[in-house]
Amino acid sequence: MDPDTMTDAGADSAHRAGRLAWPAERLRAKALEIRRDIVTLLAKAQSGHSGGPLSCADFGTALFFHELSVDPANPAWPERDFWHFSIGHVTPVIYSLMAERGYFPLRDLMKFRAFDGHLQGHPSCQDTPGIEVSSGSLGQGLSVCCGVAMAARLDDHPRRVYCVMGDGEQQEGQIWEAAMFAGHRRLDNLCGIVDYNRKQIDGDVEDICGIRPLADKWRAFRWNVIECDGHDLDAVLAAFAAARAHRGQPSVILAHTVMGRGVSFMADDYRWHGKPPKMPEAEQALAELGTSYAAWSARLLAGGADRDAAPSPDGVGP
Amino acid sequence: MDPDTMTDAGADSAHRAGRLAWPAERLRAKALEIRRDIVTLLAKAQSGHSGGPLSCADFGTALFFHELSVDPANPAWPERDFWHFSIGHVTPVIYSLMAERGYFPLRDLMKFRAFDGHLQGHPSCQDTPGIEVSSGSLGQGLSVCCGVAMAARLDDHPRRVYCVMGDGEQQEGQIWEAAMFAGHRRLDNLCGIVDYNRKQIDGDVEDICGIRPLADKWRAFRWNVIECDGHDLDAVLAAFAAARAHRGQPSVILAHTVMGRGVSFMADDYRWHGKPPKMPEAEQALAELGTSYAAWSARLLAGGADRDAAPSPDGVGP
Amino acid sequence: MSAAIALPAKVEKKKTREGFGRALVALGEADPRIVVLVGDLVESTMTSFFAERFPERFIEVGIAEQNMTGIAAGLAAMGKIPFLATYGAFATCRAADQLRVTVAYSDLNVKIGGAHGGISVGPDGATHQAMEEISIIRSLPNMSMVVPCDYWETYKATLAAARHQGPVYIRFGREDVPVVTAEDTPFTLGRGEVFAGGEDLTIVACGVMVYEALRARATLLASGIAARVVDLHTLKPLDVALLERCARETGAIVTAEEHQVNGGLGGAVAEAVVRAHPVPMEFVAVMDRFGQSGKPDELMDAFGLRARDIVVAAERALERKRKA
Amino acid sequence: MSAAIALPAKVEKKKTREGFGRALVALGEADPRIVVLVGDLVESTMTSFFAERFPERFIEVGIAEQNMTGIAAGLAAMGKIPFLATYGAFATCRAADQLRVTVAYSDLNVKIGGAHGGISVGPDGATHQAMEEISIIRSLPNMSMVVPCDYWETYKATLAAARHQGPVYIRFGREDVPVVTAEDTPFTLGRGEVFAGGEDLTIVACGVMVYEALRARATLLASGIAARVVDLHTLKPLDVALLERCARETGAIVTAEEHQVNGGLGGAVAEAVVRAHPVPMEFVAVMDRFGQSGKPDELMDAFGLRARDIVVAAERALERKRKA
Ligand SMILES: Cc1ncc(C[n+]2csc(CCOP(=O)(O)OP(=O)(O)O)c2C)c(N)n1
Ligand SMILES: Cc1ncc(C[n+]2csc(CCOP(=O)(O)OP(=O)(O)O)c2C)c(N)n1
Ligand SMILES: [Mg+2]
Ligand SMILES: [Mg+2]
Repeated sequence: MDPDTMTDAGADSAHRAGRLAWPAERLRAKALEIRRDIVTLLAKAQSGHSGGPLSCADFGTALFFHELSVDPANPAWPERDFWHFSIGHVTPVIYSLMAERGYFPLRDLMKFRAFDGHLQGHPSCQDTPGIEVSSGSLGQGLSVCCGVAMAARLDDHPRRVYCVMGDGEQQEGQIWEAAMFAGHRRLDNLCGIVDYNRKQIDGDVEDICGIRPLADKWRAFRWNVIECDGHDLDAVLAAFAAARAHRGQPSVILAHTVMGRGVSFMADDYRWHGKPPKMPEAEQALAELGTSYAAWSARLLAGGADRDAAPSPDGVGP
Repeated sequence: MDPDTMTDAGADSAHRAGRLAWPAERLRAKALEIRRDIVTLLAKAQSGHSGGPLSCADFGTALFFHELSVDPANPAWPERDFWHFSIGHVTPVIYSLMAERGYFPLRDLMKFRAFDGHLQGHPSCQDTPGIEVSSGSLGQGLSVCCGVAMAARLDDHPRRVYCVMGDGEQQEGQIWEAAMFAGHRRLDNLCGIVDYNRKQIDGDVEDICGIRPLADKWRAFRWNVIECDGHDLDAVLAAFAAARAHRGQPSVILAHTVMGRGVSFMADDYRWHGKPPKMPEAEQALAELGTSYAAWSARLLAGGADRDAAPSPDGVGP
Repeated sequence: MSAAIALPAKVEKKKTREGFGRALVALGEADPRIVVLVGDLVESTMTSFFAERFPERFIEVGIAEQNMTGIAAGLAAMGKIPFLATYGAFATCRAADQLRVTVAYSDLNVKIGGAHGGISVGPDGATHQAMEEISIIRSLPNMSMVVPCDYWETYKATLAAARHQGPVYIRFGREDVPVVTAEDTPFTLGRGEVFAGGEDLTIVACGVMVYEALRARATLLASGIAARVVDLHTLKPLDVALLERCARETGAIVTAEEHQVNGGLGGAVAEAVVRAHPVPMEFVAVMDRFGQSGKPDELMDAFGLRARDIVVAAERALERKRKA
Repeated sequence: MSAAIALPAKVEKKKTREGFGRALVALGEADPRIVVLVGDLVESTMTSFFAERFPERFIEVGIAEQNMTGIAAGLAAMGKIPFLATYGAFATCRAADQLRVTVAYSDLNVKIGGAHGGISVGPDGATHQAMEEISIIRSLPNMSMVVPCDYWETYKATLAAARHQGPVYIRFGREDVPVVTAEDTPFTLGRGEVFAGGEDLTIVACGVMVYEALRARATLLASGIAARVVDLHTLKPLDVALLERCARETGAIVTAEEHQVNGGLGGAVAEAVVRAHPVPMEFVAVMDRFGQSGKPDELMDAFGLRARDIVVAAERALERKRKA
């Protein structure tokens, strides 16, 4: 990878630090763009996951464009919040969020999973600036986030830590090891988000190995549980605010979502967990999302970082 | 190992099948002998765990001498119930229960952990007749028991499956994978027993990584939870009966116990988790238990199987 | 004894994992003890055939590989013959302790199908490209391990695994790979097969690299070099006698595997060779680095896992043999 | 360059894990980034010294090795230098996937102390006698691995691990073992040390087997055989140059390790030797079987891990060297 490519975003935009704190309305518009990115990059790569990325798109946008304090031009900014997707397979939404937020140029999205790109099928911190820890084997991320939260506590640092998990992923025992640890240590700088889309590779989560009652589980592991509609951005913002305000326990947001949300023929269908749309399907999806492959891939290839994302200099909002 | 040694018990006793269903009073007397065995074999080996075996002694006796349908002379008896200690380190109580029940001669207990014995430090199914699956790495046993329970279901077999776990062991994520699976599959032929002695190697479970509220956890994983005083044999028998009667869910018995129970200077002290009593300590312990090392080791070395254990031929009690 | 395998004129390609999936159905029909478990990867592991045919003996465990391994052990303890399937990375690494203590130490009759072995997995990238299975499984006593080279060999390895008493690991890849063996090519668990004769050096390969080895042999033959090609499908137990014979008779060995170089096929062969008859060896393997995303072909090229890489290694080995 | 190590007249014995525990305290004093994690095994891993001295930088995780490994990764991602400790069986097998994906693939600065390596663990038996760590860790890219031979070497390896950027695994045993090195014996991560000269053959050993190798050398010397003894404390990266030199100069190699024979020290050396300069090798190791309960001495005898076993292997290797 050419390190110069990586810092384009920083080069042509003001130094961006801190939280954007965008209002819900603006987030909605951005989430639509994220969905267009996802479909476009998947159609280009002809490989990768559609369903989970689309269910994460709304709360993911809220996370990146409202909640997180980060500096995409300087991913190692010491004051940053820490975010991590334990579900590494949702790279389409992760990379879209990162590019739209300014971690790297939008055009890089068109090299998703390509041999000559830097966007691996699953997140790799050795390849992509801004990814801090690699993932792709399910169930490991919450432990990593516990470690980051412990480091913040050791350093008396105000960093907040966000961990996105899947609902199928809740079947991995390591999640419950980490949950027990975080509950025991009262890591209130830690916030989990479950993409509760009720689907996994082989079908319905409740058919395969039911995780219900999920809220009771987290409560029994001593977490503060917040449930919300993961596509309702007002609700998501309220959930983040509630998590931030809660003291003495880690919080988990059970974000009720729909797999494949935003594309009619993908919605709520587990068969879209792990495959990309073929080109005609992508065209239909992009039409539903108000654009076309030609138009949107041109936007991406045009490349630069998204100027809208520039915060006011004090880093607390647009 | 000489296979002949292994079948002594069978040779000099009637073919024993089925449940003993001893009453509580008789179990109390046997539990005292189990404790004497434990202290004696540990003193002889000068290696091994004292605390957990003593906390398991009472419910363990109820399990082996009341609840389980087994045929120690024929460990592979197709009609048997399946029992498994996921906490492999409590071999002193496992082997005592086995020997007293007739799986192998009592004298073998005096070769605990010895190079020329068949009683490994942790249970080994390749070495000890009656051990069905090896253990010693914590957290793995409940999964094994799920497999056994599934096999029974596939075969429409009335076998019941009992899995003894530790409370510190509840920190292992694999336990919760298995718990989720069993709850999902409604494995009501499965009964877990947690030796809830509130201690693990490094101290109090609640200090190290708290597992409370444990009953809520199991309930949230869709199990029927039964709590009892794990040293009160009437209560333990009632718990087993309740578990047997419960339909549509697996049951877990949270057996509240005291680590090291029965020996004054070991009781409730985590430092006795993993060490054997030195000889003077063993003498004191055995005095408290109403015998002496000389007397009890002589009983063990005298060797044969325990004749009291012979059930009536119909296998439903003495 | 061994069937000579010629490079097929027209290459038919098929997935090795399909051989696994088909064999499971055949096994299921013949033996009611066969049970199949999967960790939320029915299609990828091609256990779907079995699932459709024998839904009552198919257990979907969900995303919990440790638990799946333990459940399989429990089933085996009760006389079932469980085959579990997931990606190789998770079958080995995620459940290594369960394999060690519950399965291998207990010597239970558990069969493990590890899918997506090797870098040819392609765009999913490093986390999903299993390349440590041989090192891990070989280190566990009581385990057997097969890395079949094509559809038919996988099919036969799966049947053989069911016949064998004890734990067996079978590794298969993701992509279509050339079918080099036929339905009646001999297969015996624990024995390597000489697929093509030659006295100048031996190429010992497993998995998809067997086809590359046969291609390399053709190239070498054109420059007058006669390479013997051994399909060493069974990594454990190792066919030490065959390896010794090859070392003695050809005096140089090249190993070829889609696996980490440390402790893989090359390592296994090296251990045998230095004990029996030391000869120069060269290794074609993944050189102690993680994989990455890309098309399978791009990756096989970039990571040096092609017939031409075997040819270069063979020339180096021959050069060393001459000098020695 | 290498210090000559003589067999001590009076053998002082000390636990290698004590070297780990002491070094952690020294590191903790010098560097506030050092954090220590343990999985309910404070005394066994001798992290108790650190826990007492720096309770605020000591994290008791409980019985959850996967989680502990992930937490260490998170700490490392934030610039801490975490050392985690548990038994080697669980540090490797129970957390292999976490080591692979979260630690090694991310190349995070996590240090792993694996206690109770080898059969000399004694009465606890097979499950607690870790004997697969070398095979597993060597297969993971980016990892470094040290198997120190005594107290001082463990101490130095622990300091060196902290200085090295990237994941490092250190293996130590349970028992007191002879102290053969001194405080000032050179130690460089990645380099083997020639502890004793000789031209007839080389004994390459690690861990407690270094002492046995020195004893074997003395026995061999009495029959006029000059064996070189190499302390190959670092298994990864491997000191290939030194091994090549030994192969060339002595023409025969015996490896000695308290580890499974498949993919261990012997395997690593064999891989290097067949690539550089093939010579006859003999392996003193655990022959692909699980351990068992017994006294450490009984087990070392029964499993053939004694100086006398090295002597026999050396004689076999010499015989083969002569015939070759
Ligand atoms: C340890 C592990 N096991 C299996 C997989 C294969 N896998 C990738 S995604 C997935 C399903 C995840 O389900 P969920 O968390 O609900 O995500 P969603 O399908 O909703 O995107 C599986 C089984 C994996 N990546 N890691
Ligand atoms: C996977 C694993 N990690 C660590 C150990 C070491 N170990 C043996 S017993 C034990 C404590 C178990 O605590 P608990 O379940 O409460 O049993 P108790 O101490 O009450 O007997 C530990 C950590 C182990 N055997 N397996
Ligand atoms: Mg889902
Ligand atoms: Mg306890």
